[in-house]
Amino acid sequence: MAFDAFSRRNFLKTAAGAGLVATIPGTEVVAQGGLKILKSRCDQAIETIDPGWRLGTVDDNIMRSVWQGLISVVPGESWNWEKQLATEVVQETPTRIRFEMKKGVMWSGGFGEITAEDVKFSYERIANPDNKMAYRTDWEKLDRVEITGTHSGIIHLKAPFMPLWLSTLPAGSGLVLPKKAMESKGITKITTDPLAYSGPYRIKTMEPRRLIVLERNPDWKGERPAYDEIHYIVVLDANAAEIAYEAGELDMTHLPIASVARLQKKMPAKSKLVVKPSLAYWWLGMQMEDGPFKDIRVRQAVQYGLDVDMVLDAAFFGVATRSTGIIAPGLIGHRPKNQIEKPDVAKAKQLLAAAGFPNGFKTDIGVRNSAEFVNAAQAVAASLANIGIQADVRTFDTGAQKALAGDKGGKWKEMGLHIVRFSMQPDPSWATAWFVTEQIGEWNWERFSNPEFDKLHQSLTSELDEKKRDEGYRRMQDLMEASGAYVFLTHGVNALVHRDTVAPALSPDAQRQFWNRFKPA
Amino acid sequence: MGFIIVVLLVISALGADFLATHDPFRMAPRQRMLDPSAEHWLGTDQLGRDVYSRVIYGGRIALWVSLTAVSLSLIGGLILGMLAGYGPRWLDNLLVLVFDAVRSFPTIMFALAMVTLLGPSIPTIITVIVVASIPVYGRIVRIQTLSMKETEFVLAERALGAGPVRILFSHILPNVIGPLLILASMEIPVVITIEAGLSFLGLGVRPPTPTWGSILQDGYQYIRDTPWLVIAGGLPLILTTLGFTFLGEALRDAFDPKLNRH
Amino acid sequence: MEPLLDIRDLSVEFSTPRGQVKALRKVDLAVRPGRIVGIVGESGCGKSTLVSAVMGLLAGNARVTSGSIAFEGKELQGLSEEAWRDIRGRQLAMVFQDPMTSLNPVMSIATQMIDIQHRDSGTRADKLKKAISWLARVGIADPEQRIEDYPHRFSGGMRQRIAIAMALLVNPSLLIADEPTTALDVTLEAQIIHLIKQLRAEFDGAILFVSHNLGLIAEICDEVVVMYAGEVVEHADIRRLFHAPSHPYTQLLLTCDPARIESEERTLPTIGGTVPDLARLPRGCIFADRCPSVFERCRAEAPPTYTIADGHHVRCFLHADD
Amino acid sequence: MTDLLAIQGLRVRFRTVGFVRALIDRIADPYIDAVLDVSLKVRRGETLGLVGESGSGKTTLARAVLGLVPVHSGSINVAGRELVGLKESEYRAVRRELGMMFQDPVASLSPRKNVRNLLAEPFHIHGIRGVDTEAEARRLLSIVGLHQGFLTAYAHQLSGGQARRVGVARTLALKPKMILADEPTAGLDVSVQGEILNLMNELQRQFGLSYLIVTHNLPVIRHVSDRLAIMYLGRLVEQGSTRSIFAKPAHPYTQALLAAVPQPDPDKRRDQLELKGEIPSLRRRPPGCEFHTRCVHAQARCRIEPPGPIPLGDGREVRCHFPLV
Repeated sequence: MAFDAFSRRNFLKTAAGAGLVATIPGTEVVAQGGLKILKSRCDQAIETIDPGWRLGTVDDNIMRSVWQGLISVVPGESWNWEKQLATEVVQETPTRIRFEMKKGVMWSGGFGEITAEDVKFSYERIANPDNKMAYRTDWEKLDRVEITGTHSGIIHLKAPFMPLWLSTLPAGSGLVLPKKAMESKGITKITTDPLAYSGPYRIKTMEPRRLIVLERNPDWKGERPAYDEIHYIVVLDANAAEIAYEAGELDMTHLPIASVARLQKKMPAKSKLVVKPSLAYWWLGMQMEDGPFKDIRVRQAVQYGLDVDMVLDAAFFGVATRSTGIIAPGLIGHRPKNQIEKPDVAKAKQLLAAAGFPNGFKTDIGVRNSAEFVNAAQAVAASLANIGIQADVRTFDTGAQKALAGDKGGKWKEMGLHIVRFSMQPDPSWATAWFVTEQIGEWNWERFSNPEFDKLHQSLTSELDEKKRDEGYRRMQDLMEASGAYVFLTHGVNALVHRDTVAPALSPDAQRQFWNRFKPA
Repeated sequence: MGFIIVVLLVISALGADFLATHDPFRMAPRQRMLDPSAEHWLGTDQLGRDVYSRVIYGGRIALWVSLTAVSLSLIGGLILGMLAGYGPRWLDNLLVLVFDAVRSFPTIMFALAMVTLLGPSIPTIITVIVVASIPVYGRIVRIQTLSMKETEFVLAERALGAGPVRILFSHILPNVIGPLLILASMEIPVVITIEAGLSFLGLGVRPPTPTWGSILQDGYQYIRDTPWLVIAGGLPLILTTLGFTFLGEALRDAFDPKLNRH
Repeated sequence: MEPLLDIRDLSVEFSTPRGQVKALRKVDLAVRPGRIVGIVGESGCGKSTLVSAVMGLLAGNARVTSGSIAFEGKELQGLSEEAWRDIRGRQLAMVFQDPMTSLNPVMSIATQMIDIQHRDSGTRADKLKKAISWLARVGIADPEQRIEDYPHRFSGGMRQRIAIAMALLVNPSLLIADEPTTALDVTLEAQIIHLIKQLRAEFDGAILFVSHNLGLIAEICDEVVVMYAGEVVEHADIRRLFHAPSHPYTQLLLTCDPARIESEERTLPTIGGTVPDLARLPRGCIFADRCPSVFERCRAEAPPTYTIADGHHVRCFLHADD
Repeated sequence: MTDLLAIQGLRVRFRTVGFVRALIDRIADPYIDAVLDVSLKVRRGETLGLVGESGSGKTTLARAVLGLVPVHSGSINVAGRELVGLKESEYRAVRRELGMMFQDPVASLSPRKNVRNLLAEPFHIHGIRGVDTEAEARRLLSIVGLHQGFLTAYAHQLSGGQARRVGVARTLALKPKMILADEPTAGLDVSVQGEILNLMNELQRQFGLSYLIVTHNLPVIRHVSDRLAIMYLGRLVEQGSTRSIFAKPAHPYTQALLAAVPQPDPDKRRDQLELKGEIPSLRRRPPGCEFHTRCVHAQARCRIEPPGPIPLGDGREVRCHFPLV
């Protein structure tokens, strides 16, 4: 994957240059036989499209269609960004980013022009720790946004913050919200009504558990989208989605890994399969504060005892390869290899015996209630049975698992093992953020706490030297592995199938959809 | 017919260790989703496990869960129902209120709540089913007891000096137990289905323990890859339901005093 | 006069696990217009089966093996269900033992009484008026108001009055009253009997009055049919039956009735023995085993019906001429 | 002869609506009096007939004696022992001495027990050991005139008369001093009626039993009872010897009851109706004499003043301002 160009130098270069693509006027796509409609599958119900509270890619897809940011990720093979509301974004110093905005871009609904006020409002609300937003880390280094003119301003950082260019400004947390609309309606948290539009589409129908229909925003001045309407149809079940696709109810859908193997053998007619390495990461985690896994020898026994290849083969049908950490290949901080590369059952048994468990023990392995996870858990359980650890699979809804693992009252002790997948933005700090001490009781389910790790996480976000960042993040993953609490499994793949009459515009990991750039093929 | 199916089910459950051809837990990822063959009679699942062996072991779970749950709820329903029907008025009111409260809760919602609270496991399922079905039995027993309580023969027994325990166990119980056993045999497949349903939803017996519900769930998940999993998980469920329903009907005929009057 | 209901040689059998139960055997019964004919007999004598046969409501396991039932000169057997309904709703009406079972508990009296006239032309108001007038005639006070009530608002006696009103509403030519007072107290029974007698003046149809109570039969019937174990053993004018009973069973039945015993004797007369099993009939007379006057012939052959006076028929060899 | 059963001022009340319902509907008195101010006596070896229409409280009275319904006030004395206020457990001993025959002969036998078990049960209930229950069962059957083959029969296989006999046998098992019989001939054919009544008479002679027979069947009670007690709306309106009451009823209600019995003689048809209207609801007891709403002799006084029991001599008593004798 062409990711090598993704360096700081390139960023600065791009930032200084003009955002060419955005300014090219669009060629008209003539609607044939009425409206041109794109039907895509939405794999979960929409709960909120607030950038500070977004839950996943699906909300992200909608958000980026109804609003604009200063800059935005560009669909394609490599991680690049382009200017949207901005005419100029310049990193003048490591802590000072100056921006100029287009003039005359209006909010829908009579809320006036989009100004630097909106930018200030949108970024500072996420950064404000009092608001306790889920994505506050995206803006944790923000000092303030200084307004220097109606359409210009300066983003002041407390410290240099490299993820800004990769996972904050061009992503959801960089979107600009309608300040006036929100304030006039007294709304501090957006649910499913954008209040005012600035993006290429606006919401025609919003039935969060069934269907979201986007139609053209008549005020949109940019390139005219090829599709008149986007139907984002909620189909939770992957099988149902595949059937819907085959029946013509969907033009595209993401696929579970099991289907990739099958589709690779036999494609449906007039379809194309897209399989891209995912940025996400899967791992087997051990809760290291209580129970048998308190003993590092037990954790190491698992690290040695687990046959990861077998697990991957079973759960991912041989489609995914083993990962070396939590940072995917191509990103800064990717580790070339694991410390423990091959399973060693004898050593694992020896470690267990030394820890006082010559006959093994019983524990629970918690996973999300979906086929891939349950298969992985069963495979892990089968593999661990070889060293005498008897792991019962417990399945959860996503929320329930976090509630248990993050329980303040000590319920987390119930769970010894868990298999988790975290999604990822293209900056390494996005992966490490969840494993700092502060995250214990939140997302750090292993309850891993390492001062060096915490310090590195803090300092590396401000580190300008790319090489130092690279080394630092590798070190952090070494620390994780050395703690014994982690067995890195895979990054998985993102797969989707689409009609050959559609030319999709996707993020490099094929995760995000850029609907206004989709074209009929 | 029903009896034969039930007997076969019991035999297969008891003799699972001999009847199974493979270790139901043993994975062979490379051998995944094979069609039925001489080696794997019902093929293999997505993890390469032998489906036939899993179905056999699944029957054991199904039977164990359903028999335990049904007998516990039967006993509970019997005791509570007789208490409500024969005990003091306030106790009756209270128990009916509790019965109604429990019944007004959809079983699946109730199961979800309980599973969230206790975590998915066989005892949890049994608890859920028992709590959810005690009112079913309890209400029947209560109604029967209430109507029996006013019958002349109960009054006659009281007039002879019989105490409540004697009346309940010696006179009311024999009249209540018949319909109750019929109901119970009809409930067994319902319970098996609930267990399968919960397992299907991932709230039942924990993987990798084989149950028909989880086999069905796997089958559903990979129905586009192989139809055999759904057939293997669904067929025993259908047969068992049929078997117990027929058995229940046979029992009903046997218990019906109108049919064996002379 | 032509009989309104003419039953000839009627035999009915029930199929049961024990075999064929011969519930009715060679029953002859004629009801002439305007007459009240009583049917009396003990449990199991076939009263109910006979009534069911006349109403066309025999149970599924019953079969008519011989005979005919003619009503207004028309054979009832073999009628379509449609034709049966027409006859039941218009010419034949019935009052049952328990008025609660014959009234629909979830419909108001008005609805039920209007509904029963569905075959008549006329407006709803007319039908309601007719219903109210009938309620008044059977002695329901404030019929205009009470007609809107539901059955449970009435006492047992009132319900039976309503049931009678409903039966007579369609002006049937034959009313069958099947133990209409058994569920009632003696004072209410007297009232209902009184009512039936009163209504008789206005109602020109015939009544078939089924009862086990000889007192009631004596009270209102013109003639009586005595049944025993599925057979009509005696049929006579009311006075002849009570003053000159000619079948030994009738005689014993009358002797046993405590209401007829004037002496203060504590020991009451009884009829020894039990009713024969209708699935295993004896060869001879059905009453032979219990009969005090039994003789040889009775055990050898079944007696035919002898007519001993005008309208007085007895099935007993004691009256044989030969 | 001494009194075996003496009832004084007995009152039995039933709650008609629940507590909450009574509050909501503002029913000040949610009770009805099923039995009100009843005093009567049954002597040893005597038969008392308790006569009334349904709802008159006669069955309730019999059940109250057996402690099957709670007594509100008054006294029930059996062989010198006060029963009111006894605990359920203490009542069990009393029930050895008082047998009860219920209205429906078949339904009063436990349906899933055969006659052998039914007959042995009284001994088990009272924990009587050392009795050969099998022999007892056979003996009891022969007393009531049933052959031994019935030992294995179930209630539903018995005819009404046979079931009645088994019921009698059961009550006899514990050698009671008194039998309370609720409509002992209801539902039986005329011929069988006689057999049962004869049997009861015979047993009375043999064992010196007392009977309290509850019935609405006047022709029957005339032949079996020594004395009669007539109930109306829970109250005794008349009592006295059977012969004198049948000869000349003192209370208009008694008279009406007797007149209501149809005579099995076509020459004695009645054209007049003695008693009009229906028995009033217990919830709305008429003031004054409770019978005045239906009484052909009622006068102004009857509507206001409740009549007290007036002794007429020879043990006769009537509750009427204007007795007919």
